[in-house]
Amino acid sequence: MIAVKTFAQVREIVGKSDWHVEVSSQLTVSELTEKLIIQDARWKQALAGQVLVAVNQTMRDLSYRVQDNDEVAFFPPVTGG
Amino acid sequence: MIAVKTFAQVREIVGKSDWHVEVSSQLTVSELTEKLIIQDARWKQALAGQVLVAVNQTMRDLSYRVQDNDEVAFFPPVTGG
Amino acid sequence: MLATIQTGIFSQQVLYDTLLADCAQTPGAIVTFTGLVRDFNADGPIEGMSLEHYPGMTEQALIRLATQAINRFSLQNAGIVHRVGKLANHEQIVWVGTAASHRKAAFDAAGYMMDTLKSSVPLWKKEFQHGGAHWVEAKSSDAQAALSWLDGSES
Amino acid sequence: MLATIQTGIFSQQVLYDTLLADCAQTPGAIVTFTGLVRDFNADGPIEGMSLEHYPGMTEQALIRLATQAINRFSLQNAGIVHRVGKLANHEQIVWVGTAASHRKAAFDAAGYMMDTLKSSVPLWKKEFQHGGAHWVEAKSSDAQAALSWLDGSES
Repeated sequence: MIAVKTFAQVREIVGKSDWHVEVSSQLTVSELTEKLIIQDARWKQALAGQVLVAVNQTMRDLSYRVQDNDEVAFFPPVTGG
Repeated sequence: MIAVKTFAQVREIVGKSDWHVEVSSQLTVSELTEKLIIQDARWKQALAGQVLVAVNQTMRDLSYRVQDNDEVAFFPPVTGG
Repeated sequence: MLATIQTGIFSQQVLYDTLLADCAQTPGAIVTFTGLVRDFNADGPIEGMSLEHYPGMTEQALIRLATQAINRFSLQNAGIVHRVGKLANHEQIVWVGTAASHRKAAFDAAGYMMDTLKSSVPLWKKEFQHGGAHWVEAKSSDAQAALSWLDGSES
Repeated sequence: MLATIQTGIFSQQVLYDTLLADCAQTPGAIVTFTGLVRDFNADGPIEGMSLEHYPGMTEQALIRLATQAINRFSLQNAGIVHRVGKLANHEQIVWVGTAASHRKAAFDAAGYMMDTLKSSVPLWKKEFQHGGAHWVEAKSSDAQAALSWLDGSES
């Protein structure tokens, strides 16, 4: 199972911060997002803008391969400071 | 009368901070230093290194003309901060 | 090294003293930066903001940022404190402090930490305005490439 | 605007609060620089220093420096405090603070004030070392040309 977290605008669009995706084998972040959109169509809108991806709290891109027990986070460009 | 002030190395070489020079007419800073050297030979050594001049607390050069009641200060390059 | 996410206010004096106390040698130069909530933006007055973070990842990013600043600028110490949660107008948001032998390193490192923080640490600002709320837009999407930098690939 | 020569120690918190209190609007960025007496120089350990100034001229130079920094960098406020007299190792020597809308102006102005102070304000350091004392050499005689700058010919 992959734990999916969302922050800021992404969280507000999909409606909650924590999601879970069952996986039977490795898949790319891009393939993971397809599964999320099937779970809830709001993910399509949430991922339409510029969204960054962290896997196990390290920044990755859409081609990165995630596996069982990974934590994958989606969030917008940062605005702290 | 011109009031002459000295600071830091200049003061230590000439031995005191406050000097006075009687003047009958305008004279340049350069001419003023000649009068100081006549008063006390230590002024020759004090003025041998890099020395800055302020007249009435404004930076001036050796050709600046001073007059009665001016305050003229001699001091080394600054090292604050 | 000091790297903290907190909801409460912070004291200038306490942070300065903490930065200095952790220096092995007496530094010659200490620079601090403090960011405050301004009471307006380009669209008019605002009524405070809230800040969201990614618990765990944000703290790690601050630790990496302070550590990398110490190494890159040969600092004697560096600190960063960022608040999250609801902040009223005029409140302190962030504090960065650097201690170095010479002033150039202290200034450069503090500027670098703020630049990197703004482009690379998972934090998101929401402003309250005109009775509603909106997320602050990131300044430049290019700068976000720097996010990967904090993952340790460069160190 | 805050520009002071003093013999006594200063408080980081009091200076920060004073800088902020004099801002007409809330600034977004506050930068402070603090210089400390280090306990060594190129020739080994030192046992403190003393600082001499030109009463009247030095205070005026600090006022001009803070005023010109405010104008040049569009600051909301600037402050500078410099100590004179005998200072022990590790003691604070100088504090500069700047308050601006944005961080770049605050950083640039603080760096500028320190650069200009070091080349242009009548202050002289003497270090105590090896049982004796010596005047600190100025870094660059060229930089001393900047002294004239504070006389108001450029403003």
